[in-house]
Amino acid sequence: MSFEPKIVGFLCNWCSYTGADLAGTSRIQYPPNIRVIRVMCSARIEPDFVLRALASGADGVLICGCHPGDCHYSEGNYKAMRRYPLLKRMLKDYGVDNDRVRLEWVSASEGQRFADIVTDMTERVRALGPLRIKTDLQTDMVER
Amino acid sequence: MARVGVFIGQFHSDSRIAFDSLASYAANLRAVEKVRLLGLRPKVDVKSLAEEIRRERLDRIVLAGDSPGYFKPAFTRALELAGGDPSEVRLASFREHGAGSVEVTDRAKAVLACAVHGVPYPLVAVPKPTVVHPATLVVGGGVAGIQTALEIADAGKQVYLVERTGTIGGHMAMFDKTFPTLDCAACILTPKMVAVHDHEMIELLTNSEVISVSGNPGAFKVKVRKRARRVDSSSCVACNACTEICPIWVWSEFDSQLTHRKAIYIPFPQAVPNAYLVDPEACAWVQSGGTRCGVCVKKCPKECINLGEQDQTVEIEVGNIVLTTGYDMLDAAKVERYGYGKYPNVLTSLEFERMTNASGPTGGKIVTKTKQKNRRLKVEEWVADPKGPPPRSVAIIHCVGSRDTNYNPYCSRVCCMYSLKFAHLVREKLPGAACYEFYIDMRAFGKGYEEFMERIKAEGAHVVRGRTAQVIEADGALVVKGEDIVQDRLVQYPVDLVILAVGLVPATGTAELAKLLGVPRDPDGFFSELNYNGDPTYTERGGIYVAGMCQGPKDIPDTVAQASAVAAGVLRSISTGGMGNLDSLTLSDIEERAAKMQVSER
Amino acid sequence: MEELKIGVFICNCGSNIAHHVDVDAVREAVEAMPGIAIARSYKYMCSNPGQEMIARDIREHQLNRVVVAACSPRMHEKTFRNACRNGGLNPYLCEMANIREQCSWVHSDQLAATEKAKALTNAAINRVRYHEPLESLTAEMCPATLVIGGGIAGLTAALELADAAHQVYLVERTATLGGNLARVDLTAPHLDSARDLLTERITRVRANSRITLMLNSELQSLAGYVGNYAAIIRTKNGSGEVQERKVDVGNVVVATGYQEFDAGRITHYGHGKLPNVVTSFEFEQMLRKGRIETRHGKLPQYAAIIHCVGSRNKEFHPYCSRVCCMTALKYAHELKSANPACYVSDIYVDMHAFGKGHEDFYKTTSEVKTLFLMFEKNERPVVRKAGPNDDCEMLIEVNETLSRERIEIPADLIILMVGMEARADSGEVARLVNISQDQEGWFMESHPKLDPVATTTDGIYIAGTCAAPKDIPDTVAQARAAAARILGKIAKGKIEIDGVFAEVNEDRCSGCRMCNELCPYSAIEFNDQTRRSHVIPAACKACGACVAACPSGAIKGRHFTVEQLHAQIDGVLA
Amino acid sequence: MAIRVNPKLIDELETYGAADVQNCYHCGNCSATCPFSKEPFVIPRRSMRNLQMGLEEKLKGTFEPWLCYYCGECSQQCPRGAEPGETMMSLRRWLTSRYDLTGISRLFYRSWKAELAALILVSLVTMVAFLVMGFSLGHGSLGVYAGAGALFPDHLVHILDLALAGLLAAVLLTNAIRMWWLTTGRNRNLHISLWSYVKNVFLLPYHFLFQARYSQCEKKLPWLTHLAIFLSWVTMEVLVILLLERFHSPETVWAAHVFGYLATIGLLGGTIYAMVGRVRKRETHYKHTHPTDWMFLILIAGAAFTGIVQHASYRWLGLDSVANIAYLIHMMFVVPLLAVQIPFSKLSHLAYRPLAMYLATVHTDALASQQAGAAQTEPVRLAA
Repeated sequence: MSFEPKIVGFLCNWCSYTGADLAGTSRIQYPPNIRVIRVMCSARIEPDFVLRALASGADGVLICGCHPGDCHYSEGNYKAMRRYPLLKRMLKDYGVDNDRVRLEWVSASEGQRFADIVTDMTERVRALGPLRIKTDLQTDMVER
Repeated sequence: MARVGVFIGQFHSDSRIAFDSLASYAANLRAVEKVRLLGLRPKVDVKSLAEEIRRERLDRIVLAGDSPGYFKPAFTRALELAGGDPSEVRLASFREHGAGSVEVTDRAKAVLACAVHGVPYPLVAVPKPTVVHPATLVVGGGVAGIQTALEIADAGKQVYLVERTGTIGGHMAMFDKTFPTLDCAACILTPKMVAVHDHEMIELLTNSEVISVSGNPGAFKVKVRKRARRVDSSSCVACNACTEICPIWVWSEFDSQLTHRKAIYIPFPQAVPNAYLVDPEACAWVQSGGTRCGVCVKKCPKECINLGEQDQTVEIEVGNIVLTTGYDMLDAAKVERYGYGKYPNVLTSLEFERMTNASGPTGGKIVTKTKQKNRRLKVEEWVADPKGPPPRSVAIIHCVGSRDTNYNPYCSRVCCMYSLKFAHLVREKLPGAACYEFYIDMRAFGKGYEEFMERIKAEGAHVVRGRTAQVIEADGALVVKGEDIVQDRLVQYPVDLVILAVGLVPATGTAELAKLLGVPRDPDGFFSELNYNGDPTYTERGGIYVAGMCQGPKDIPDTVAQASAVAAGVLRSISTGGMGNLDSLTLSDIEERAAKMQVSER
Repeated sequence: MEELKIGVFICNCGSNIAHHVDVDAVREAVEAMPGIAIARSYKYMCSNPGQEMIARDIREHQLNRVVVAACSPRMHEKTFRNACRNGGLNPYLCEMANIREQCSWVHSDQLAATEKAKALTNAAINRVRYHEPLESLTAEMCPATLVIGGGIAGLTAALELADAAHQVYLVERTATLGGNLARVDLTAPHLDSARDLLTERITRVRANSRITLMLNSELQSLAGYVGNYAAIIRTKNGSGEVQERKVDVGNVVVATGYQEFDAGRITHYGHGKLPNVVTSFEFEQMLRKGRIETRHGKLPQYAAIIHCVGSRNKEFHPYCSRVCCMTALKYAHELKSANPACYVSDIYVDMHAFGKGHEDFYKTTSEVKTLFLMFEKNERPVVRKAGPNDDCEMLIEVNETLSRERIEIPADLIILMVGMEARADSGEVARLVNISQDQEGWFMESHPKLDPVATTTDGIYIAGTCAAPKDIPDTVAQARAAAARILGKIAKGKIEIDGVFAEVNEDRCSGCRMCNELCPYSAIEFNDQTRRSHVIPAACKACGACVAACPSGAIKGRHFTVEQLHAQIDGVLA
Repeated sequence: MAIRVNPKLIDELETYGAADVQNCYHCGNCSATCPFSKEPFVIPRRSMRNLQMGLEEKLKGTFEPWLCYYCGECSQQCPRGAEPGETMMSLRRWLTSRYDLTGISRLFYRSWKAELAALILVSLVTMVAFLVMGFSLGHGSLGVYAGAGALFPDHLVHILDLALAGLLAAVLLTNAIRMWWLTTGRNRNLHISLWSYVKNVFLLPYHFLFQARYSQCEKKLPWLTHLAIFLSWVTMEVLVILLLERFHSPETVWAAHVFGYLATIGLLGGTIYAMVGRVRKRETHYKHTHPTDWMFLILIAGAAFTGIVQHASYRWLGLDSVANIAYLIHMMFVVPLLAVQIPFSKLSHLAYRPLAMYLATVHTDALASQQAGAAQTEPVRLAA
């Protein structure tokens, strides 16, 4: 049986989560590997959540927010946009492949786009195989 | 003062308007120089008309009649040719303002007077505001009644919701999925039903009917007959003990006669109030005056069954009455050529809705009816058995009894979309089955409807333009015969199941209720709104509103919008006084106001 | 931490969930977990018996946490929070797992869908362990309302509210009221006067003291939250200079209407090139002026009406614009009335005569001998100039479906039934009032059936054609529906706000003030004495940006705390 | 190549009786219900569509209206009251006027006053001709009915009958040939073998005599009344035109008279039944009556009645002069009936109906063989 990656998706409530729901009402099928966690805004996602997910067994993390300018809180997605490159550079040092963590903008009416992103990301992470460096990530976690 | 010419013409041959008395009334209005009767569908010669206007030096033309709009372009052109201002052609439409018959000639005169003064009739025809009792009566517990009741109650005003059957929810509760988003009807409706049940400002009167209304707008006294439920709904927890023991089987109305229910029954598990009730016509105890059966009384663990309970009459005082009585389906057997009633596997759309419903008689499985011996009633009957054979091919026929001068001349507006939904359900639940859909015009006009239609066609349903002429039985299978207009050939498809999208008619009892309340109805039997464009949810009778299907066929989003719109009128009338009856205004009132009224057009 | 008693309720949602997710397997998997007091499944959790089951279980099993695995929280989170409240449990101790829109509806493989449902439910259980009881806030509800758009929808909503003795600010961008309806002469199907309808509404609006009318004005900005919005309106007065005015309102009704499809975009209709090809609005002009003739004054002997210009096709707009069919039938009658000798052809795709009295109107149009020609929606007709020996100005060539012939229709005057599309600037309006748009640019309602006039943002309502194409009666009904919701809220006087705002933990805060500028709603103020930052509950919109950014982790995002999210991450990967 | 739409045709057809065809919104109900509607001739919707759109060439090219025997099933079921049955009836009248090259038929259908005037004119001319022939040429006297010195000697009348019959046959034949040319001859896409023409020739007499197709209708009574009128008319024609002398000679055996009596009863009974039906307007096919239908019925009834009066007064009562006058009036009914009705009006259907059935079979064979040959034929395109 081929490797089934586990992908954690952080979706903002107003745009991407609604888009994912729209994919549901339109019955657009996409791979079940993604498991969604709802936050109020993409600005709420701390880099630490991504590390936590990767440490707890996720093979990939997808962060979704509203298209720039559409954010329900007007500038939340800009903050996520600023934190993301720093996170990606740090992850490279831990040997986490570039395709494993992605930031995408999905609006409330883009059900099809959400499904395509999930399908594409699942294929890429499946190609990369399981993430083996879970253990050392655990110890470096800053306990709060 | 403008010199006015009044031309009175008639478009519909069946309108009974007192034209000559109107002509004489118009003649002695001060500003009117010329009055001419044009008769039925006159062929107006624009040149001679322009000549007449120039000769009479007319500045303003008033076109009066049942639907004067049909003649307006010709008169506008004539006035323009005569050098006048083309915007000075005014309409006095009697049909639009409910003055289409002899009995209301005074109102026709009022409408004419307003047009002569260049003032819209609704602007002046505003009855004196009346003090309005804060309570509201909502007649009909479907989605429209529920929505209106919640909107009014949420604003802190008392609502009495009267529902004729044992539960609220109406027809929408019977559906499984709703177009175009295919989300489940229960997920939308049941939470609202719970909200009605828990709401302290809503008094729910199920199994009840309005029997008399007196008083005037803003202060109605309504008598409501609460038919005995014979089960105490506050203590009953719907544990089903009584229904198992009850020996009487009758066809279940809620399941559109697909299965049976007992004499003591609950329409559907999620009913509100969530309690059982006794069907007096079926119950042996009630019919025999208490001498036979009554086994359920002992069986009930909480002793909430009292078969001897008598009907009560309750009198309530309300300021406004909202009519949300919904619809019924035309008797499909009337359209004999489709064989409903003759062939068991010809179903109406409501029966198919129940069949596809997950909590319905077949648990959502689409099956053909099979002949089975009913042990209880010792008779052979056709039953939709969940384990029965699924159909290999299904035909859905649109416009059964709709858009047809022999039955309902009007379009029932929702059948195209729910038929597409059926085609989707058939393709989804029976992947191998072929599905044929016969339509005349595919009316997918709402938000997301066209895209929904394209999706269904892409899923492989054969959508045939051309209404089926007849359904006949040939060697065991039903055969639908029709003409495929687009392919320009006759078609005959053997099918195992035929679904008739039967036309909609006003709910039974609408006629009596209309007479009771004095609310006029249109030729098709639906309640007439005060004004087609301006006030679709008001009626001529002050303090009486209409919403949803009872005013004309419409889908759920439009029904919910109308239901909320009614709540606006009710809440406003409670806070600042409501509208009296339109005919409480005298002709002279209107004439004075029209003369003095300053209008602004931009 | 008190002893956890979690109740898990899994919904079948009829067959919507049960069709692909094995609900019993999920229930059994959940039952064995620590802290689970009761795990049940039922056909419709959101129904009366479903909600009563939750309330009864809370009382009987003294549950202190509830997880409902059913549809999306955006649909019924409020419903299940109420159920918990009825059972005596703080509503914020309830968490939903979305195993319908994001599981059973999108994964057809039953095994995978069930596994995912278990994971999502497990995540919700993990998360709910860390939930804390919260109290929602109440805020005053300002009775004034801002109505954007002076068309029939805006006028009706404004009147409905003003007649109920509430202040209304009616903002209209142009100098006149009436919107698109002001350009129409008669309405279908009864050919009543559109002008009388507008005159009545405009006269009543101008005469109503409670309506502050602001013409040549636009909404500049909108701040605050439901019940407490501060709107800045910019007005250009006669001499061109601009004034700004701040108004305080409780709710906003967006009624900005639509714009007509530019017929020039379909080249082979020749609009703009051939003189006698006019759009429906241009024809309305001709009707009002009484000059129903070709450009060089000839009475048209042949007239043709083409439907679905810009609507119902892949290139331009896939949706149906809903009102043009009946308008076309109206034009057929008006052409015949102005010039009885005129032969009218009506070239359509499907005749959408669905409303009250529409089918009769369609029949009377047939009776006056209008020739109805049908074409396939993606094979549009082509218009070209007629030859010298033709007795007409133009010829329309099309594959006619009802006779399967390629025909050529004579026409001296062609009327294009242009469809409706979202206004070009609807994007700005959406951003200003914080509502979302669908692919075609129409404003999105929160739910077409549950709530057709409300939007995802509390206190912002949409009415009329700005949400989707619709005719006058439906527009008026929606305008009044929006007014009804607002009247309902005003009557209650107070508004309940979710208690999920952020909170600064004083002893961890280092006073770095980083969060102060970060907050888009400046809801965090700095206390100079205690050198600590402090969140203003009413102003905080709970976006959580500050919580994530605080270097010392001193800000707690209530209901979205770090512990809750960490637990949810672990749960979803278990 | 696009065909030009002509919205004016529908106005013209209104004078032929198609008053409601514009109400049809093409639901296909009528074509599916019609018992005779079978591929490749799907009636009545296709013809109605061509009429609505004014495709005159295509309409002239179809003989589908002749395949409809007006059982009225479609008109009853039509949801829009577009009267498909009556439209097909009007199309038959229109086609009759199209097949007639002289244009007289078109004149008659468009204004019934013209046809009435023509009828009266012809009957007056006949009267004058007979009187002149009778008195001056033949020196007959009013008192003598048969034999020598008869006002209207048999042999003269016989010659006149034969001449008239020959002339009418010629006119009818040219119209029939034109009908063949319009529907089949000019259609290059259709290759009909000579053999299939010959093979099916038997259909002409078969349908002419028994109206076989009419009998397939569900309700048999309309077919039977039509058959009664038709057979009586044929027998009368045979007796009067072919066997005139023998029929009129005194010693003709009573058997001939029995036929005569039966034919008269058939004619009188049938026409009266039809006229009563058209007055009461209960059956759908009697709901709409075009003036030409009235004239047609009145002429036949008149001819039959005066025939009996002439026969009775001569045979039974022996009043020769009354017989002569009755005979004259009889001729004033019969000659216009034949001279006007056959070539230019309703009676010409006696030729077109059987020809239509014949052509239908020939077309079907040709299409079937063509279909079998070619993979998929393009829909039938007519030459411009």
